[in-house]
Amino acid sequence: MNKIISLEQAMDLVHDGMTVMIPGFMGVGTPETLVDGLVEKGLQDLFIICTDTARPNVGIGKLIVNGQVKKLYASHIGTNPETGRMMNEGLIDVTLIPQGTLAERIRAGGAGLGGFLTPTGVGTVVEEGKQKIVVDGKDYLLELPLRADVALIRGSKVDKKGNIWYNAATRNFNTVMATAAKTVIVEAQELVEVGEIDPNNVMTPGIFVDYIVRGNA
Amino acid sequence: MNKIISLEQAMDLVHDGMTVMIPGFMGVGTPETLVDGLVEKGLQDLFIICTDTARPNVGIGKLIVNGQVKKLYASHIGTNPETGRMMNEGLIDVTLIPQGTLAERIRAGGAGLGGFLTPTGVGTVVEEGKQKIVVDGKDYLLELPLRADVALIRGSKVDKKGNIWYNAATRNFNTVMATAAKTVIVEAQELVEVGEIDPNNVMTPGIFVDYIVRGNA
Amino acid sequence: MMDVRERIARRVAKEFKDGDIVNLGIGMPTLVANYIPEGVEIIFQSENGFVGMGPAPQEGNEDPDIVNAGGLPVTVLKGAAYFDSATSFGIIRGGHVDATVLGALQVDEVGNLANWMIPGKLVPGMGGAMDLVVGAKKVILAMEHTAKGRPKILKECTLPLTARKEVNLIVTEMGVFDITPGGMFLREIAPDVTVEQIREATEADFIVSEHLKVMEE
Amino acid sequence: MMDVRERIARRVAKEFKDGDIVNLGIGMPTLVANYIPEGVEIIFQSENGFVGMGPAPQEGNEDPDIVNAGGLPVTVLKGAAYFDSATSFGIIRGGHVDATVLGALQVDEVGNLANWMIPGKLVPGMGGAMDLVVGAKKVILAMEHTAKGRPKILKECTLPLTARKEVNLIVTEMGVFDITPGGMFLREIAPDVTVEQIREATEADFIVSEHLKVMEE
Repeated sequence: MNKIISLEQAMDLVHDGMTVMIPGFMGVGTPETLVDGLVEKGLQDLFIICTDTARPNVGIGKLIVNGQVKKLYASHIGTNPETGRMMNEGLIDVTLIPQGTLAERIRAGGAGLGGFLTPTGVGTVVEEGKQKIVVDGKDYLLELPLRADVALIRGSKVDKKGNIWYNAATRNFNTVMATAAKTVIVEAQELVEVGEIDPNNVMTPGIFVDYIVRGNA
Repeated sequence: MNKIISLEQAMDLVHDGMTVMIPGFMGVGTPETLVDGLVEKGLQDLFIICTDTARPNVGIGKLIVNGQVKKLYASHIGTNPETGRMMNEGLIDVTLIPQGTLAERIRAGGAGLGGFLTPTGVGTVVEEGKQKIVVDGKDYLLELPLRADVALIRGSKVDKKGNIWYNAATRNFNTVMATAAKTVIVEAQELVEVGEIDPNNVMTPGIFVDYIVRGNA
Repeated sequence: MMDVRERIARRVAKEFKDGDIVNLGIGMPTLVANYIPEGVEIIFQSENGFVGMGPAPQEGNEDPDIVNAGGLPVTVLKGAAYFDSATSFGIIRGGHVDATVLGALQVDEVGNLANWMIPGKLVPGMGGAMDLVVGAKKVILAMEHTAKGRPKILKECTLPLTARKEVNLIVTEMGVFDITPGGMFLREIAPDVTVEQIREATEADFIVSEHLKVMEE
Repeated sequence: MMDVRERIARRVAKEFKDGDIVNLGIGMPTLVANYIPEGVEIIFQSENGFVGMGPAPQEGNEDPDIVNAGGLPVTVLKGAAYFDSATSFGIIRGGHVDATVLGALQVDEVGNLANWMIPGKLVPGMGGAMDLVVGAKKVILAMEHTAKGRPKILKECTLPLTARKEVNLIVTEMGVFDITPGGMFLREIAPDVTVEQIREATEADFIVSEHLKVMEE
């Protein structure tokens, strides 16, 4: 089972209108090569799930500026003024989600859970339209799972079976997103032989990974 | 902040009637030194949360045989005939919980969630007394978080700040239990200096660990 | 005629396709690993915390930290990955396991399964079975057709259920049955039995497939 | 008189005790790290995925994989640990962070906080703030007392809330307030102001503590 494909082959798997999860915190941990592939292909009407839209010339920011994003779930858009401008002009449909809730909703999507109860957002606009459930006298919001058509992942070290090790703060949303999409494509910063990553230290088991693309970084 | 204490000091922290989480799968990953401490101290009326009761002379099995357990949450008791016998004679109050639900309830307890929705157990005796919630036309059970007074953890490598690395299949319930108790005591199979575990490969950050006891194994 | 258990295990082993992630229950299902056809690479998941399980070690080479879900010593293959129980059951519940093979006390014609307790007699607990049956993409039962001459494939299960309507395939020494929303179909028949003999040994109503074949060995 | 921001940061830094796990928000709260008293060891959590955050690196030594929650390069100390976003917010929501320090647009006398949006003007998103305010054991606001001469400490917040009744302590350049179920108390007063001046700059009703002290510097 060869999982290694070219960037072009990877881009053949993503289509207009798809829901795409992209990890990264202000671009750190974002698969830049794959994002550049989306930009170059000029895909339209994407529904992007990410924690922030980075900066205009970084990571997911590039998709925003290029007008490829129709719908966005994110926790923070403040570092990319273009996202706010396009939201205000009605060009992007933005839903803001608390960062912890976003991570947990994606995890739930990957773990087969129907949802979870969180205290985050109770008594704020975040609770609008959500079921409130009382447990032990405390209010919680029922938050629902998220899944995507495609997740674009960025591994610091990836072996040829797709086992991934993430360096430092690049892990962020990579691990949960790798579990929650129909097709998972990982950009390997460093591609290594099977066995080079200690099975104890694998952070995303290769069973979650469908395809591997060599990164440029 | 010195976290290293003796077994005797550790046992001073556990009292009759407490709720104690003990990890391990058929004894693998169970802190045997700490369990032996509980046996030796002869604590009574313990409420033990674990996935199985191992065998009569192994791990949690020793507490069962010694008559120290009043209440038990577990997913499997079949490998220790004493547990079943004492349950049938009304000596231990046993609640059986699907293994995945048990892991997730403990995780929820440690992660500040009020509960989660799982499809596991729908249409079985497991659903008795639980709220059923329909999401997208599918039935789920609302399962509630679990927390304990004390968690007894077993680390393969532990540094002096309490950062833990687990070897092979010993990880099982250790990671979630280390997040879900008021007092967390880890038995270090190997005690190492701070910095010897790569920060990337720490599996339980030291912030979760209150005390470290040297293991005999 | 070959041993009944071997015949069942051999036939189940033919259900997988290259690259499948498979969880084998304890007992007869474990034997399936011995009969995987050449050229088919299966990744075995062990719910106590890893993928990439290999065969039992040679005597004297057992690693106490590596056991399978039955608590027996095993090995891991190159490219394996370890994880904790919350992740393991996220993999299972989240539909990332292609097939699970389990034994049964009873199964009925709509795919209800009972395999975890006999009230008043045997209460080992469900362990991970409820999560596996609900979460795996395909649920395969590897079971003897009758118990002490009495049918185990029933019109309706009488023992407490493991899960409702989740069984997809039943393999016994007499034949192979598909369970579909349209009913239960006899798809293959062992070379040494007749449909009439199967009807006698089966309480459930089943439809003989138009494409009935001789059971592969 | 020292710089207003320095005064606030210095005072906040005195709130911690040895071993505390602290999350600092972006902006003024970040300055607090510079004034931790000697002999007090604080473990800083960065919600994008680690504990054990150190100071900014020397120019030229930046590691692109290590940034703080503001996206700026930082270092990690010996004994640090990295994790993913689901774990990070498990730590936050689960009450494992002793204190979080944040800025505020508005706060009111029952401890409601608004710090994430100004409708029609500024909608950066809540990022991790909602989880932090709900989850941290102690919520400390580090804020200037007024904005363009207008009170920010109100009878009731008018902007969309970040969380309800979660703020415990407010530190401004004029004084220190405790928010308790019994009301809001002025606990310390800056050496260069009077209670009367604070009343004028504060819309909220507050009680002057019987033990009013001069604000530490």
